[in-house]
Amino acid sequence: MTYSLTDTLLKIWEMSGFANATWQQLVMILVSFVLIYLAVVKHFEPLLLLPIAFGMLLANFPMTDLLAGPLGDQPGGLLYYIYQGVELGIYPPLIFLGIGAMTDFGPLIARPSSLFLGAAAQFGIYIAFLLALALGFSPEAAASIGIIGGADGPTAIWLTTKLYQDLLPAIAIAAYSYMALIPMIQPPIMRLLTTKKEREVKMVQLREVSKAEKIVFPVVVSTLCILLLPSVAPLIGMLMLGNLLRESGVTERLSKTAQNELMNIVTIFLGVSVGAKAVGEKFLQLETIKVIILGLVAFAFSTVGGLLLGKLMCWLSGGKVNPLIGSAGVSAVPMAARVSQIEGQKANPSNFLLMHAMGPNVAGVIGSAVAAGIFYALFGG
Amino acid sequence: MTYSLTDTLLKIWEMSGFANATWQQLVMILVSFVLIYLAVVKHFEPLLLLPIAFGMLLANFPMTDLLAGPLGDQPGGLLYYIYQGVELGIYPPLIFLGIGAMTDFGPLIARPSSLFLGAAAQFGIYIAFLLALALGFSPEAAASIGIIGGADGPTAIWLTTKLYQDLLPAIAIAAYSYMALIPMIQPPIMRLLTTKKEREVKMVQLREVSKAEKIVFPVVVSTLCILLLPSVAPLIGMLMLGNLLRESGVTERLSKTAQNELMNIVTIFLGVSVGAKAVGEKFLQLETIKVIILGLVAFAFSTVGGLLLGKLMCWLSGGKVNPLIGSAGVSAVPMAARVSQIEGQKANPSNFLLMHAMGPNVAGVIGSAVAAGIFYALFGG
Amino acid sequence: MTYSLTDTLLKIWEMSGFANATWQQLVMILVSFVLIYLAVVKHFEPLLLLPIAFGMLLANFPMTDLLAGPLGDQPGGLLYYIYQGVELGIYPPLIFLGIGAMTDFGPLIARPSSLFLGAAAQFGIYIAFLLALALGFSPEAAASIGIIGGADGPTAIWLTTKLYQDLLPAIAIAAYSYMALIPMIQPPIMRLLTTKKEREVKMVQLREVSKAEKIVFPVVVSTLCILLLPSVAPLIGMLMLGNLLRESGVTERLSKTAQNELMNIVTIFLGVSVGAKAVGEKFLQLETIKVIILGLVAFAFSTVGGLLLGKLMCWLSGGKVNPLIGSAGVSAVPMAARVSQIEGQKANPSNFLLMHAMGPNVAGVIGSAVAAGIFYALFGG
Amino acid sequence: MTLLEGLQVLVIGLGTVFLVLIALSGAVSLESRIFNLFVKNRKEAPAAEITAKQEEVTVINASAGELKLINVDERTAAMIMAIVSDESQIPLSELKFKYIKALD
Amino acid sequence: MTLLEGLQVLVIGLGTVFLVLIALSGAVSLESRIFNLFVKNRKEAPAAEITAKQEEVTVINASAGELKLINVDERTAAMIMAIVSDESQIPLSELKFKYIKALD
Amino acid sequence: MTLLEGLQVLVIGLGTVFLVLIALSGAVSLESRIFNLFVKNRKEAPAAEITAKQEEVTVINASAGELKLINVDERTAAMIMAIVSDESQIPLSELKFKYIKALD
Ligand code: NA
Ligand code: NA
Ligand code: NA
Repeated sequence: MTYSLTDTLLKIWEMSGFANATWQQLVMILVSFVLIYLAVVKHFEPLLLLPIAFGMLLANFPMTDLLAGPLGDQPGGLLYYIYQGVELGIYPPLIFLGIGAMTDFGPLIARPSSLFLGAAAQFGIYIAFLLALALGFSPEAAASIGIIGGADGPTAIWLTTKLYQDLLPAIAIAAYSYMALIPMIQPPIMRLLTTKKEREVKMVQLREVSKAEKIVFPVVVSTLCILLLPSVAPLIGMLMLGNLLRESGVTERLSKTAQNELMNIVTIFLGVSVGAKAVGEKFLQLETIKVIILGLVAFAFSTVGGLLLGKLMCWLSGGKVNPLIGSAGVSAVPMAARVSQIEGQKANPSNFLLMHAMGPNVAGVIGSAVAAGIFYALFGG
Repeated sequence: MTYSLTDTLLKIWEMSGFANATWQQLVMILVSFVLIYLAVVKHFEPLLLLPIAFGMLLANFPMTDLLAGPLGDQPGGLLYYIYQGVELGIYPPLIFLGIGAMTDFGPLIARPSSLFLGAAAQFGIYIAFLLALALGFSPEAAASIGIIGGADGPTAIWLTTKLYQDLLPAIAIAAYSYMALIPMIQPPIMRLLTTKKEREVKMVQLREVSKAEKIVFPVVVSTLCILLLPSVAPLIGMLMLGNLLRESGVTERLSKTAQNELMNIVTIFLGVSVGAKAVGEKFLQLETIKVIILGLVAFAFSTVGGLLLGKLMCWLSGGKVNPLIGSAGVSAVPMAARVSQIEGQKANPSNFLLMHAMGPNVAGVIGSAVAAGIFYALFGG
Repeated sequence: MTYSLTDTLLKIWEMSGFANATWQQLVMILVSFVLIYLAVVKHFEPLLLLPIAFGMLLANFPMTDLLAGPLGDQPGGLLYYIYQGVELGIYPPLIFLGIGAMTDFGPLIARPSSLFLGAAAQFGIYIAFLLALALGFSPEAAASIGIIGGADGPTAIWLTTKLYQDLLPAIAIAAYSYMALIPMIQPPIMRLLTTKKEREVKMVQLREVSKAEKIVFPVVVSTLCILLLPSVAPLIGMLMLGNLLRESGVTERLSKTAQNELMNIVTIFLGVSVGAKAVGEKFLQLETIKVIILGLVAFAFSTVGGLLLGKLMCWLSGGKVNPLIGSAGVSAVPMAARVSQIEGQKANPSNFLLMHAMGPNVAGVIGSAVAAGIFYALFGG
Repeated sequence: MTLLEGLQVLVIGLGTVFLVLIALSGAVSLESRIFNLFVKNRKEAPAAEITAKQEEVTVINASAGELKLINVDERTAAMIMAIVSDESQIPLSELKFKYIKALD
Repeated sequence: MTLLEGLQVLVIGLGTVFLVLIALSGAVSLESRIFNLFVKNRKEAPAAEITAKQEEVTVINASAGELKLINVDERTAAMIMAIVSDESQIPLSELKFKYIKALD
Repeated sequence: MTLLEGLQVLVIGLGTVFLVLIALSGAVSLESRIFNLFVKNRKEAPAAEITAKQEEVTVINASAGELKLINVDERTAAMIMAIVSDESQIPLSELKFKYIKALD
């Protein structure tokens, strides 16, 4: 090996990103800049989109070997190891553990019929699935695309990892972006599908929920859901464990760590490594555009599903249910519930729907986890 | 593959827990409910019993594959991965790191003879070991059962993982349950073995311990213990590292993380995955009943051991040592020390034994770790 | 197997550390005591030196198997698993994530010429490299030794793990010790190389840096650095991700976890496992002494490099730059900047160089990461 | 997979989601009803509880207290209790400490 | 393993636990005694320290304080100092803040 | 590797470090200049700020004292010193801060 000046400089240049960048990588770097902009300036779910965008940036610099697996004696790249938590399906359930520890299911317990809305608002999942099939995607890919309509990042990531990893970054980015865009996506649909009179409906106050009910709730939900649909165990199980740690009142320190430090650590790792899968050659495909469009369709039809059942419940209850709370069933907690609140108040300034929308809202988390479990049972393994 | 309605519904039903549950699984689900009840309502060491109970619940839902190892391309189940930290012996030492960072060994340093009581109160370990042998258990199983008498969860889990994993959940549950039951197990034995006069003994105040002594203590203990008994290194080493981080005064941020977030994360993982080992077919055996009974025997005889040496020290010191502090030597920090306090005060309302009992109490942690190290040296590897 | 009393006691003795200690192990235990003393009493970078020293202590107790890899069914030792994060190059980038989240690059952005000083102060790296070559070290070892002059612990550990693991503990200890000794190493050199008049130079106040500039900065730095030098991606990438999480203002919870709990956990693991590599037979070599001497040379010449360019900048700017800020370019944040401040004030009591020295100081972190990347590109893989 | 099959997946999938969530809804309602029964039975419960409380107090009087230590180590707590007892000239057996909590 | 062997394990095991913990007890006692020696040699040390303290105090008097901020950010601390100074009509140069600590 | 080759590594290595950091310096300057363009368009806001800054400058220039900053960034520290000085009407040259320390 000779270390002549020119040779070495040449070697360094030849191994630099400038000499090796493909156009796809350069485009992806620009895309990551746009995502960073959206996360930081437009506040698009920054907690996940910022790490995703940065992961995408890192993964598209040429020659870094960040994603390379181990080779003989040589260990793998940093993002290869961090990605293992995604690959092995570990991070999304841990995020759900934190979400469970952060979620108050009280409004849902006070009005169990919220769960119907949380079911109806999964409608978009299946519409998008069908359209994806029609566009030529495989069933596995179509299911992964459809799950965007669940409006739940960890669920979407979990299912896609199991069924069709190639689409992981596109689906994750679409899911989180549309969650951030809920305040723009939902209101037009809400106004289109409901009458002013419906939107003006005031709902009776929710009853008080006892501590005991809240403690038993996670046990009941996990038992019933997982018995009915075993494939849903990692998601619902961890969600409900987190909720039990929260509500039991005797494990506060575990609950706090689950919803703060553990969740933050996992969020950083999950975001960066999901973003890192958005390597140029795979991401810059027509498929990605399709995914992004189908994702929007999924969100829209999930909103529609929730609203339509809301209208039905309004009618059946003799006008006691405001259909606007139906759209909150898509989950996207708590954004979608806030949208219901805002639209309700626009129709009737003294209307206060937030608490009523929180029921369907948290039901939607369970709903999309169940939908993911069904897809996994049908197409996984 | 056809997706006819009835076929698919049938498939979903056939794969559901309802169609596949064994009676053992159903019993275990009920057992887990009981444990959740004990943890939440009866406050049985909820920080660990609640995760254990929930892990047991999850693991006994049929068809979830949560514990399945990786198979070819297919990654393993969530609890399989989380369990690795138990399997590889990583979690218990990390818990000890946190315990070390939380423990003030001052009372032990002020009265080093506390260590004798911490030794005597391991008596039950060996009695239970002997009885287990007599009941036909292998030496490895008997040692794992005996260590319940150490009244130290992480130590018991660590040793059992090394010697006889089949008994892990039974032993862990017994250890934590009896630790919670210390206020019921110990007082009758204490009153039986001591005279009222002995229980009335007031002890002279402990001397002040300097900061320097506290800093040197973990170094001395780890050096001496690990040189004498190398197998004890992971437990004593981490316990003392945690204590050094605490007492050094220059690594406060590390000490805080060790005793809070790191410990909480590990506690959740440890609990859930230990509980997950309680799969019906293995747990619902006569052996489990035996373990639970032997565990109680172990606790009782450890209490006896500590009390008897306490009485001896009372006699030798001419009545300066209250034998009630002996029972605190079982560890179960700080529950056992509080029991000594309460019993002492019942005999003599102006008696304040808490600080005096803390010495044997923390000595008991070292004592049972040493006992575990001896068992591992004899039967491990 | 017979369990006769004498046989078993003999067995325990034969397996004890007392019966098996080599002189090297005993010496290393003493060395670890000295390091603990330096960390606790002399405050030598205790956050890392204390875990390193304790790891060294643990690893040199005989017969513990703490570092043993898995063998057949038998899992490996605790420190073997904790060490994987070093072996696979995971911990140092995570530490950099935390450092990035803690670092304010404002002073560097306000005066980009600080970066020149951050480059010049890597001079010692190459001097030490050259001397190490002259002393017969291989290029890989020489590069690892040289990087001590970068005055950055994680960078040094990262590069050494990639190039020449045998020297890891010596290099890590030297790096952290000399960082703690910066207030003793630098001042004599500073006074030797600068005139009183130079040291008296007051610098104009730095301009205000906008939030937007601070947000764009990590993106710019990572893009440019990693495109130029892909091998630097794990270090610079994570450093800049941490900084982006900090400055973006929308991911505060991630930034806080990155700089606190995550960093503390990794620091404990990194310290203990790096220290654990200091096993007697390997550490007690002439090479270690050489490393320690060369490390001092590296620090000294890095200081010289920074100061000389500082003098040049002083001269070129017509006396507007105080050359004392050059020595801060070695990094060792924020110690070296404080030394600049103190020396400046000794020369002129109204001189306030701290903010001006922070620019080169943080530039030095980037500078040594780049130097490490170059070494890795030349000798790695 | 044909579109027809896809449609079946839609029907089955959404149907199952509804089934599961309706089942859940039933279970939660049932749970609430059961708890409400208990609450009704315990209409006097508060009263009973108060009695229990008083008994507890008595017990505490005889035993110097069921003491919750929150973020306080026992040494400090013991010291505090001793000091308070000493300062107030009340024997420890007659002092009730509900909890000792560190502000930190 | 026969019960007799088990009994031997009991004797050896408990014996070793005692041996190790008695050794520890000795070591800890020794450690304490060594430290006590130091302390005795330093009987004047406290005095010296006090002198040092007083000098420090003087310095502090002239310099508005050695300030420890515990769980307080600097902005808040500055505000507190300013407020206290203002409220008390004592110039900051004559105020001594030992530490400012957040109760949370 | 011969020493001559080593010398080449020195030249190349240090040269590349300089190249990369000079490039960075250019990029950061460029970035700042672009942002300044934006800022100029938004003129009035900075004006007030600059005034404040200048006071700070004066104050700091007059300041003395050896200051330890522990977990505090220097900018914040400078601000605190300025605020305290300003609020208390004591020139910084007469205020001595021993250290400013943030615990988290
Ligand atoms: Na949903
Ligand atoms: Na014990
Ligand atoms: Na450096």
